[in-house]
Amino acid sequence: MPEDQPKPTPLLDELETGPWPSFVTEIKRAAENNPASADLLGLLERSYQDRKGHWKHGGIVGVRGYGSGVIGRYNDIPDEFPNVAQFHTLRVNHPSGWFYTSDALRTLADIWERHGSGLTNLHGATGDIILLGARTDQLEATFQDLTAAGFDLGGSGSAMRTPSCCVGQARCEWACFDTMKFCNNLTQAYQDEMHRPPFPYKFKVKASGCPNDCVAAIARADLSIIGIWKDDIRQDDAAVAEYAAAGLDIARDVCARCPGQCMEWTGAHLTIDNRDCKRCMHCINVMPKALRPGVERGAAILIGAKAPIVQGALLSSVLVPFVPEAEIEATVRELLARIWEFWDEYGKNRERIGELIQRVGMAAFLDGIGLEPRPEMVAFPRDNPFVFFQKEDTK
Amino acid sequence: MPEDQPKPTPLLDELETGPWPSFVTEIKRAAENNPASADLLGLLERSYQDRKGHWKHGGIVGVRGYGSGVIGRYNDIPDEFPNVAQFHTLRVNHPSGWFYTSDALRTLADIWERHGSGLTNLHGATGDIILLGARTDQLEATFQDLTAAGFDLGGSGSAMRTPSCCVGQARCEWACFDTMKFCNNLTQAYQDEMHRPPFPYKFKVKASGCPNDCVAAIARADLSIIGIWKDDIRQDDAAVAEYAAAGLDIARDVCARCPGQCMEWTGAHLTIDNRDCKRCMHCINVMPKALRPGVERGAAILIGAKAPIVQGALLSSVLVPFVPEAEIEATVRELLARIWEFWDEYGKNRERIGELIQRVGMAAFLDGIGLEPRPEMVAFPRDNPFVFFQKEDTK
Amino acid sequence: MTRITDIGPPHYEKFLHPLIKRNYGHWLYHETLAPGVLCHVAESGERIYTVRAGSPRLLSVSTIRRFADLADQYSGGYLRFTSRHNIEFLLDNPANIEPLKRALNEAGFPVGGTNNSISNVVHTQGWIHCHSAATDASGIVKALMDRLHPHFTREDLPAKLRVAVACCVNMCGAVHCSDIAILGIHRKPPQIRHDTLRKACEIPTLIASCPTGAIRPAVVDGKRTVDVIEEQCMYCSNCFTVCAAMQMNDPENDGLSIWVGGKVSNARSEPKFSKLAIPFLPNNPPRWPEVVSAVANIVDVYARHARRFERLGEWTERVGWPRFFELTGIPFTRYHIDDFRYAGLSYARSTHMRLRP
Amino acid sequence: MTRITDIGPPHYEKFLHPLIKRNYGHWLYHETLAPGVLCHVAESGERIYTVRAGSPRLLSVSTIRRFADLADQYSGGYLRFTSRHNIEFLLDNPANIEPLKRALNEAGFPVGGTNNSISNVVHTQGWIHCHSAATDASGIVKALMDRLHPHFTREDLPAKLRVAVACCVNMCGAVHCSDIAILGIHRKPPQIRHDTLRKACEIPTLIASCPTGAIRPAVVDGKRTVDVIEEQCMYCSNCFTVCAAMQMNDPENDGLSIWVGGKVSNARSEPKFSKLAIPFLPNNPPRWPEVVSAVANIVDVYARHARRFERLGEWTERVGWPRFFELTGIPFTRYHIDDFRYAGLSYARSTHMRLRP
Ligand code: SRM
Ligand code: SRM
Ligand code: SRM
Ligand code: SRM
Ligand code: SF4
Ligand code: SF4
Ligand code: SF4
Ligand code: SF4
Ligand code: SF4
Ligand code: SF4
Ligand code: SF4
Ligand code: SF4
Repeated sequence: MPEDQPKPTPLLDELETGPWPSFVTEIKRAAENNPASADLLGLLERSYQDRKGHWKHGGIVGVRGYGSGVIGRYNDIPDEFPNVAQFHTLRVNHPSGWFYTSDALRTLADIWERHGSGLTNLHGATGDIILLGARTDQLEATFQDLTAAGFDLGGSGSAMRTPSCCVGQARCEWACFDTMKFCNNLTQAYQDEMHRPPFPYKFKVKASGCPNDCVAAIARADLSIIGIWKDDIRQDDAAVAEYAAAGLDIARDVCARCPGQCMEWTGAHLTIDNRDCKRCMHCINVMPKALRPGVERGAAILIGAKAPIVQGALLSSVLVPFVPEAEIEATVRELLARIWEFWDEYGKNRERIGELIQRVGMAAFLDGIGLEPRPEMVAFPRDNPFVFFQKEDTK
Repeated sequence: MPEDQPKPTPLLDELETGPWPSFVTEIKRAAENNPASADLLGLLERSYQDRKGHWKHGGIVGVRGYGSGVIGRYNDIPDEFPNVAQFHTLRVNHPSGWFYTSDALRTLADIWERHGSGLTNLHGATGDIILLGARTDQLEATFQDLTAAGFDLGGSGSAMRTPSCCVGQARCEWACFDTMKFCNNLTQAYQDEMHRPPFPYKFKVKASGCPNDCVAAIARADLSIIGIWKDDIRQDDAAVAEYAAAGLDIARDVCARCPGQCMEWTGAHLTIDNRDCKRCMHCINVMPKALRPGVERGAAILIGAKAPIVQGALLSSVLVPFVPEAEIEATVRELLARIWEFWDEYGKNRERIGELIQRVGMAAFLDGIGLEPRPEMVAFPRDNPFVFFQKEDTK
Repeated sequence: MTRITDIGPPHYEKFLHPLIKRNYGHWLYHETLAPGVLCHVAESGERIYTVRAGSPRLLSVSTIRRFADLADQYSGGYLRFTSRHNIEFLLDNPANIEPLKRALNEAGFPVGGTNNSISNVVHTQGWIHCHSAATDASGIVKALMDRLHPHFTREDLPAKLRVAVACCVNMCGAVHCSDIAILGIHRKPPQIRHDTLRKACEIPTLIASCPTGAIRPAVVDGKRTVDVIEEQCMYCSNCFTVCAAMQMNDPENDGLSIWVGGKVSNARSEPKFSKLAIPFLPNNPPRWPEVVSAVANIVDVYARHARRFERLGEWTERVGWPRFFELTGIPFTRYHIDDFRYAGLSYARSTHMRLRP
Repeated sequence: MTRITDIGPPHYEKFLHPLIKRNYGHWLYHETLAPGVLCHVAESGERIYTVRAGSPRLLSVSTIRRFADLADQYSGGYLRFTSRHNIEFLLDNPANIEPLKRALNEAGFPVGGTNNSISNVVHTQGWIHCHSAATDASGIVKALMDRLHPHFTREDLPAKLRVAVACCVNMCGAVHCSDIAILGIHRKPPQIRHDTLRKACEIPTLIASCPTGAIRPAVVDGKRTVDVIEEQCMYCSNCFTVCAAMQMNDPENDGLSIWVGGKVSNARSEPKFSKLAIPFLPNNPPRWPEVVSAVANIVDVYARHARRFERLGEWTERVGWPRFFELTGIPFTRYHIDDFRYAGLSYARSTHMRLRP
């Protein structure tokens, strides 16, 4: 229950001014009829005073039968802020593409008002609906209300994490495959791996419909599926001329920026040597009415991105240069099985797949999962002369 | 003494055919009146048959008072090839820029005919005159004849190695400093360091007059001195027009290849935004009559190149972005003193300076030699978030 | 009632606008009608209008309901969130665009974030929820966007500019590949709570957790515990992740570092990591003025100097990092020189230099 | 007679052509009169002519005397050698150019090597003199240049093409930064001569010499010696450098690898290391036909496909390495993927791909 007189929060109040929408206002709104949110406000004000956090390690809390989906959290001055003594978050799997109806949102709001702080993140950095702060005894009830409403928890811990995808074919002309269908199917296929952590560490999958990579798959997914096309860029000369007429400096702003160095603008006509095109999207981005990806579409599969802890950040690197649209899902599932088997066998505890590949070497990894080496997998061939030759290749 | 009947060398004879000048012919010429060269031919034929070398580790041989300049060499079948049982090479310091008169060459030829195999390398990969193969008892005599003729030995072992330089101002319009004078002065200044190995490992200095780097200083010198200019490229518009008239595609072959992206050719006039020029030399290389380096000349000093053994090859990296021409020699000598002191204190046995810098970190190295960090030293600032803060910067 | 499990998320089709369903996979091109307002044209000729608004991401249920109401009123109840936490209303009727924009602005949610703007700031939990946070995240975002929001509501930058905040080096979010990233950092080795360590943590696991081998066994007051070799500690907090007795928080020494020039897209150049611009700024709530003005300065310099369609990192690569430091006035220090695994590759291994500042 | 020491090399000024001395530091520009023939014009208007010829580098004193005679006859006795071991005669009289060229050609020394040609092959000792050699150097160079010499005497390539040979991974010469490098390699761990090891080598030094920690102490026939963990050996030969009992030579398994795309100059692109093209070719004296045709094939493909002023490595970077492997027909194998310190940075970390072969 809220105290009669809310504690003053002068530092946070300062953050209610200014043009950008204020998270402090959000907390206050929730605090109007939620004691946990009120205490959160107080605790946060304390952090602002002390310039340090007041949360402790979370213990293992969760819902029955699941090993993930809940992040436990306790504060370190529970006597002063008893209503956030337990303040666990639930990660609720978002619908692919983050589409909602107003009703769906209201359903979520109602459930969360009943059981938790009334505060959410829409969305977490992995993509989940974050229900921000509940007491231990509310977790199971929240979960049951959620599943009854058709929602389920996402991943946490050493599990398959909630896959995410860009808006794709739902509202983007460039999507080279159906990212949302892919994402949803994958999510459904790996419910067990998401809810009962089976891996050495977390595993994330993200899908972007084209190389613009609007879900940052290459930077933050262990498996990054990125749409791409194989044939020629579709070109509408009349529309090109329109852009030129409208003042676009095609030579400077398009051709000169083409990393494939394969475009030429005569002042009247644009030619693309598609063989040298790197499928970077730039020319298409600048002239969406005039240029479109080709029709032979599919995706590239890349592996291994992660944040820096502790061996340095990694970007995903090419594993399969091109899979036709129709085969993406089957290929990914087949690959995942082999990758996880390899990881299970050779991965150390808390070792992401990208780190494992760095440790054992890409070639050994490819052997392990049964893929042939391809030059598209490297930015350049090795420059170090210390080659470990295999016994079968020598006499 | 040569045997009456020279042993047949069918494999090597094969290499006397064809248009390229033959080293086998050279050995045979020497062998005409030199038993060592005759045995070298036989031993080499044996290597060609066996597909392996027949040289053993060299022991410590040399001339009195010097710890370097001679590479000891023995063969592993001395009974069969007694005249190359000892076959040591002398490394003779070449004159800067590899300039000779015919007389100087004859003097060297005479000395070497007297004392050695009559075979040479003009020149070794470090730049020395290589006198290829002498018996131990001839080393001192050769040395004395050489010094009497004004020549001296170069470096070997854990010593300052024979510095080398490009032809520079002797015959190149682009030389931004006097590489030959610099090289000669440096060589004279460090005779002791060259002849009596004082270091943890070898140390090489090479000087190129401009960024074309015609002695490959950046790839194979521990200290690489590379000429560069600070002000604007000198431009002769009439000569530019001549090149254009002669058919040079200035837009495609010059401007589009400019890494500074700072050139524009209107079809009639060339403009260079010199502020963005990376001093790469390309435009000057292509139009030597029209473009020349500026007049504010000097050199960049780079550090640390080496071959791959055993931690991987290194290219030199920027230590001092620009030293005016007049200060190059003094700056280099001052730097060398500090670098060698640091290396002496922290370097491990057989650790090149570049490896040491990698091991302790560039920042620690700069502290050690008393240089301020500058952004020109890095291709890009760090991307890893694990910064070791120094005590004095924290509370 | 049987307990329902493993049903996964609701199928997205249930939430798609009928116009989207009809034209799914058949979009032709798009146009920007105004900052924050996109129009996607389908092969059928149908058009869907998107109105995008900034969100604090941390939303109360009452604000969620407000969004739901707005959707009912203007977009047939259809809306979505973006990968950068903006909210998007999906309209089939262009007449609703202006009223919706007005309503959003009145409710305090600025419309914008499209094309060459600063979109929403990807950020993390900070002091709101995470035990690991070296700083807050939401507060920094609020203070920063109060200053930068004109770049959200106008498309006035050379290219997209993606800003991100992470409250510790775990870097939840794509902070390591952002045009500008603000990162919470520690600068002191852990303070060890010897009293609780024995009970709370396994010493061998703890020792193994340190990537630099800075932790070693020790005996304090006759009890087995650990100590930390200070010079070897890079403040990564990994020991704290496995053992709560390794306290990292330190109000004086915790703070922020600023990283620039990263990107994710493959457009033009390859994806890039962000590089260090400012090694340390103090943790100064509630408005982190040092951080805000440092970032605003970088944005200004970039806006003034970069060419069209040139992301921040593409600009710095073209003009060179020395120019970046010169133009922003940020001092270049020893901390900018990498000393990690790949350090050698970050040294300048050519004479490609712009020598006139 | 007192013993003379530490006098250093003769001063170069003694060897400079008077015309060069007069115009030292005052050159204006240069022109190419023909392949191998340069004309440098001084500010004074004076001209020095250079005639460059290929040399086998390994020279007998009689050939040296021959060069001296040619110099006396045509260039006032002035000549020099280049950093790639060519010989250059320095003429003040253009009338001597043709006679000198004829004389050189008659003597078997081809004139050329300038501009966009293949200049002389930088190489090392090989079986001529080095204990460390996995192959010969001079023989490969001779066989190769017999095939490639038209590219020496004509300037018919898109840009300079620098070829180098090193007979072992010590890589004497700038082999690691060559357009095409031929490298002698071992492919088997050292064979240990246990009988001589004890006498000849210090075991701790030997163990410490191995960069991968593959060498460990062992006892054979009751004597202290070492053994090698085969899987950990990368055949670097460093152990052999410190201990002759670690024999690396193996006629069946020693051989050549081919590396491409390196460069030294800062022209256009930054200096680059050479990258692996062919992991292994057999050691096949006297003419190494596999090596010669592999290199000739790469040169042909490069000559046909690169743009003007595009070095081999610049071309592969523009068109992509997959195209290189496709056009040359060289198979891409597991060995092409790096597994050393910086391996991760060589993986393709973008979707920039040319998908149609
Ligand atoms: C909630 C969330 C941040 C947010 O505010 O959105 C989050 C919060 C935490 N992350 Fe994260 N991570 C979140 C997305 C990410 C991302 C981004 C992504 O998934 O796209 C990353 C970078 C990508 C990656 O996985 O590498 C990320 C990289 C990490 C790491 C570093 C992992 C690594 O291998 O480098 C850790 C540390 C760890 O695992 O021990 C971590 C750990 C944590 C923990 C569990 C703290 C801890 O040390 O145990 C945080 C719990 C905070 C709390 O109290 O709620 N979090 N974390 C995001 C998950 C929400 C969701 O489910 O939608
Ligand atoms: C003679 C010469 C090759 C040639 O045919 O021209 C040569 C020959 C040898 N080099 Fe070298 N190096 C020669 C220039 C180089 C260069 C090129 C340069 O100096 O520009 C390099 C690459 C640059 C560098 O220094 O990194 C070079 C890198 C090595 C290395 C690897 C060093 C490293 O740190 O990576 C070794 C191995 C060692 O030092 O143990 C080595 C070792 C050797 C030894 C001494 C063999 C050994 O293991 O002890 C060779 C003696 C051969 C012999 O029997 O004569 N040599 N060596 C060159 C010296 C001639 C001269 O003085 O002019
Ligand atoms: C809605 C969203 C996808 C989603 O499923 O949620 C989206 C949607 C579009 N993106 Fe994106 N992108 C979205 C996140 C991203 C991200 C991810 C991120 O920022 O974390 C990236 C990678 C950013 C990076 O490189 O760091 C991204 C890189 C792009 C690019 C490449 C920009 C570049 O030049 O580097 C384009 C092309 C363009 O804008 O010209 C693009 C283009 C587009 C287009 C024009 C595609 C289309 O035809 O519909 C969409 C509207 C663009 C706009 O906002 O101006 N989108 N886009 C995301 C909106 C985020 C937001 O609220 O601001
Ligand atoms: C004579 C020599 C210097 C010396 O002191 O010995 C020299 C002399 C000249 N070089 Fe060089 N370079 C010489 C070795 C080099 C090297 C070193 C090497 O090959 O080991 C390089 C670096 C090669 C590399 O990048 O791998 C070198 C890279 C250049 C370049 C840049 C080429 C490029 O586009 O990358 C130029 C400019 C040009 O040719 O357009 C150049 C230009 C020149 C010019 C035109 C300079 C001038 O104005 O006089 C000279 C005649 C060029 C020619 O041969 O076509 N020189 N030049 C060397 C002749 C070697 C030989 O016999 O072939
Ligand atoms: S990643 Fe490509 S397909 Fe997906 S939303 Fe972005 S631009 Fe469209
Ligand atoms: S997609 Fe990129 S690489 Fe391809 S033509 Fe367009 S700009 Fe060039
Ligand atoms: S390095 Fe420069 S100055 Fe020296 S010879 Fe080559 S082009 Fe001329
Ligand atoms: S020297 Fe190089 S960078 Fe400078 S203008 Fe010429 S081509 Fe451009
Ligand atoms: S970045 Fe660090 S502090 Fe912030 S939410 Fe992630 S783990 Fe917690
Ligand atoms: S903070 Fe990181 S480096 Fe420091 S002791 Fe802990 S684990 Fe080791
Ligand atoms: S490359 Fe190796 S084998 Fe050849 S000379 Fe140098 S050290 Fe000897
Ligand atoms: S060859 Fe190299 S890796 Fe192999 S045992 Fe010897 S030192 Fe070690």
